[in-house]
Amino acid sequence: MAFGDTLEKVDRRWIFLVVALLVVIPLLFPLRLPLAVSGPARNFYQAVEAVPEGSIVVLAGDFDPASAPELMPMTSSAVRHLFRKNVRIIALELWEGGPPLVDRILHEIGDEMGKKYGVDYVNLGYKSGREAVMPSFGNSFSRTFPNDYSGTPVGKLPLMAEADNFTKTALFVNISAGYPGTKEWVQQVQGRFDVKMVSGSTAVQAPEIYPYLQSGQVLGLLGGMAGAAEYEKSIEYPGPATKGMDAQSSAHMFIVVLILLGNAIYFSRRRANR
Amino acid sequence: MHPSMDFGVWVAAALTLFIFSFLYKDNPLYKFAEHLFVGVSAGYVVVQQFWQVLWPNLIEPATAAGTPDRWKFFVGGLFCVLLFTRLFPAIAWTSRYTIAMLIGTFAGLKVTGFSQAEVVEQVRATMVPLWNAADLGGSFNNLVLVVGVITTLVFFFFSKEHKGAIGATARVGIWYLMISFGAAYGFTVMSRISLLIGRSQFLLDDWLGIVRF
Amino acid sequence: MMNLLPVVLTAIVGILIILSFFIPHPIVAEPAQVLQDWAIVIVASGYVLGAANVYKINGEAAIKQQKDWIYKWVLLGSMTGMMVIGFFFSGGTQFLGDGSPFKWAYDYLYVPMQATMFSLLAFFIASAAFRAFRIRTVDAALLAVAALVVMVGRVPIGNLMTHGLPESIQLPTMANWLLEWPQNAAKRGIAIGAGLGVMATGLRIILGIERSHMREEA
Amino acid sequence: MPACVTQSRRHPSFLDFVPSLLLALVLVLGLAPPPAAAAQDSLATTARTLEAAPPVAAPAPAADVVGVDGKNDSGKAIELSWSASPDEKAGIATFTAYLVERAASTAGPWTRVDSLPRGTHKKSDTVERGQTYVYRVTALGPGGAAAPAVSAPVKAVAQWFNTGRVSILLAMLLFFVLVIVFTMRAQAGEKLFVRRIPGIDAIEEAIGRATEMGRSVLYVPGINDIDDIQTMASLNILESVSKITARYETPIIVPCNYPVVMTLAQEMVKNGYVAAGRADGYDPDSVRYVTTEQFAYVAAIAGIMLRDKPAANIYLGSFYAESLLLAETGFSTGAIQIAGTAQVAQLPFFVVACDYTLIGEELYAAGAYMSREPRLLGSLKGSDYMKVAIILVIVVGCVLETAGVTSFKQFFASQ
Repeated sequence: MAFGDTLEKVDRRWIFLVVALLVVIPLLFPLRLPLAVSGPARNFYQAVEAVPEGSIVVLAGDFDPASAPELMPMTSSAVRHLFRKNVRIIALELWEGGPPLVDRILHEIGDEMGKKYGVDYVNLGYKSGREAVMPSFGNSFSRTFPNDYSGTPVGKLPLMAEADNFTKTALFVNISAGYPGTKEWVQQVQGRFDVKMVSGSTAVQAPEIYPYLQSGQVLGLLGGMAGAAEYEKSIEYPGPATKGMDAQSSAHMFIVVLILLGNAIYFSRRRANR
Repeated sequence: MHPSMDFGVWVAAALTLFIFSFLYKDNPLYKFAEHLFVGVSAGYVVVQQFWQVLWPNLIEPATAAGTPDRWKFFVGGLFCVLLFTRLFPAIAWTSRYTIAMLIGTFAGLKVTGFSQAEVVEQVRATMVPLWNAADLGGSFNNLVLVVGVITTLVFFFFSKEHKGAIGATARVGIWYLMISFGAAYGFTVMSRISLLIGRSQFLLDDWLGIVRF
Repeated sequence: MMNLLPVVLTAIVGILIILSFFIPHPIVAEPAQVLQDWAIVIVASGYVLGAANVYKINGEAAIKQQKDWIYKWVLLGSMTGMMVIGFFFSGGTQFLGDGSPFKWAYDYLYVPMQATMFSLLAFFIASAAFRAFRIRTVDAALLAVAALVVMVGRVPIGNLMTHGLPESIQLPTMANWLLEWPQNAAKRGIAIGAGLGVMATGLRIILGIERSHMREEA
Repeated sequence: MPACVTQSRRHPSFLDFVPSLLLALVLVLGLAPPPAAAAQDSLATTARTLEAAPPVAAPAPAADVVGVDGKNDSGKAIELSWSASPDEKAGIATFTAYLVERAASTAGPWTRVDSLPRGTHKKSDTVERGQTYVYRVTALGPGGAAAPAVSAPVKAVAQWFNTGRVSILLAMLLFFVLVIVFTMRAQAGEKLFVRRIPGIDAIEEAIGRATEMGRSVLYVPGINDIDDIQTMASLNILESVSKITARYETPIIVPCNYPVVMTLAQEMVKNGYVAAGRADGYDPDSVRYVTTEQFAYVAAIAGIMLRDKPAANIYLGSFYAESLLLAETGFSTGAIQIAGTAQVAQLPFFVVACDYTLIGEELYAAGAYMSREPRLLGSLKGSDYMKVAIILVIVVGCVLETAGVTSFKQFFASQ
């Protein structure tokens, strides 16, 4: 078992190096492996697709840079999808680290698609208070967010005159990295105000959202970067998530190999000891 | 290759590499970046809370003359001020009123939120038809769901020893739990790898300009 | 008395918030709304208080020249710097506008460092997969199988590997089935249990028999 | 606009309808906020036909406009419904949309509420509480407006109970009663049974092995402050664990990442030593404050593992991403590892690398079981009986659903 021993005692920095290479090389030389769209992602797409043209959608981007690679592509795709359908967006953020990320997406895609701030979209910015913000926001958007992201009173934004609560909106899109996020929105707002809701979650959080899918509390789910790539495919606008899928595949395969190899060594050692 | 001409991008790239250097071993560059990060984020949060929360939701309405029900903002402000007495041990006890109010608010919100979304709604959604001759696949899936929910609940039942029928049921519950942990493991791996992909995309695209993402 | 009043306050506030869920009438709903308005600004103040504590703890370490004291100065300096530019040199409520120095610090300091810190976990998870993932029991074997199916089945390579097979035994189909039915069932069981746990804790807090949160700093 | 002119000539009370006619004009020109996709399409088609086609008649009017106070709200909504204009059916070109207006009385003035496409016969309107409104619905078409249908006066009032939440209220009350009853029984000294938890049983065995090997025991109480109930559960267990280490005379190391947690942990360990009759064996330095920084805390614990090589590592409490780092390092030193957390996302890493894992609620149960605190036991027992009730409800619900009876499940639907 000399080989196994050597392998087992290998400095873990070698593993680190291989991980780095397996991520970087596919990014440099993409294979463009074929992607299949899963049920929950298809449902997400269809829920957005079903929003009537001209209506208003609330988008809560509850994340920060730590999960940006997973959640920014989803946010971009959702904004693009909604703008394409001439749906107007009211955005808000409950994580202190992320508001500028969401704001950048809104303005970049808004400018690209000829949308006007205050009329076609509004970014209400950040509020602390976690669960306390949610029902409060559901009761009155303007009471909870008297000013927008850059301090403009919401009374001066024409879009905000059209909707002050969820009865005037067609869908609630939540992009969520954890607490507070999709779970809390479901608990505090979805049932209480009878809101149609979809969720884009980090992969870590995604398994916990499945019970809400089957129950209909959440209509669709994008899980992690793979979910983001599936959505990019659905709206036919491939972006960074799609381009990351080869690297994701190779790194996953490496971890599978590591688990199997680690156990092969372990079991052969156990047999030898017997 | 078109390396970035933006000074900020070079700073960001350098800090990224400083932090990655921890993988080789702990070193002063990593320590520097770690502490810089804690400092920057602590400072960032204070400014953020002030301009986006305290200013529009407390200070502005409390100081503007025409605000309806201004007393509400004064009382709210008083609760905030009381919180800061925690910095001064002699009067720190007054912060208890603020904490008491906050805890009461959150306890109330969580009780109703969880009872609706996590208990009643989940129980309702588990009541599914178990036999439909026209849709055997769907019936089987429903059965898998119902058995899983019930056996998992039995596993988390603490008033009887796990022996006999209860033990066997709880055993099935553990299998379900293990499958769900396996799925969680797979998804966690996915998340972590994605974060590294994001950083690699930054280094290769924004900084070095080797490929465009 | 000093100890009883806050407990009574918690009880009144908690009950009012619960009642507002069932009673839409403004006599209950409006005070509950005011409490939530206050909670928002109190939580914000909590963040500021937390920053004051960061000053206190790291300031002591820096002044007394404890271990790594030089880095503590880096921490204190960068924190102060952020606050100074955020409060005075970035246009007030426009502090996150394009071109403000505060936004620059956000884009080129905060974002890359936070993102990189968390991306380190990609490496650690790989190392742990090799060195600390042992299939010693049936339970662990089930966990491993589900993990492998999901890891391969949720990315394009799983799609490629089983492309030619009938759809029902392709890896993505299997991974999605696992997620949507058995793992979902277990998660729901956990959610119901956790939901009861939170409700019980909430009840104890409102009844005043759970008071661990009332302790002050040592 | 020839259509409007025709309309005005034929209609006797033209002046009444100037506002709606203007609106129709605006609608046809496409200047109004888009009502909805379908309406826009039909309007566009109408506009096109108008240019060529001869004037058409106004649509037949809508009828039976009924406004009712919105249910279960604070008096802010009126639910409006009406029956369709006979001309609404597809294929009849005279209809384009419904115009909904409201006023304080039939005398006006009328303000526009919304305009709705064909197929929509209801509208929820946000209003002032306690004020009386009348509504009118006018069918619009290229040939002009039909006679409006007017509702009876209606007023929105606040309700005292949200009837959509009865099932939640019942579930909550049942559960609260169970918890309170069991808490009282526990307080009265009744011995409430809690099942064995394998991970907890294994702790003594692990400490025994550490004693044989002459090594220490490492106890990590999680990385959250005491406001997390998991930390409290862990500290309760720590007291019992330190009782055992005191008996075996084996050193215990408790690294903490919050000052308050450290103070409490010291108290707990001391209590354990006193209870074991070995107060002299208690070493205050065994409980240490390390740092609140997540990764620095983990690095410090990993250092302890590699240097002191404890023979048993116990991780109980709340853990985040550091779980896998702890479990991996501990695994590599060959220690017996016992872990427990209610952070579901971290459990997989503990399950694969540790000898025993307390899953979710098992951590709370262990805390209640070991401390025998009535408040914890009461909640645990209350939850247990609630689970039995839930299982019964699910079984009954499934049987009825299978038999095609849906009213039982319906009862649990909430809003």
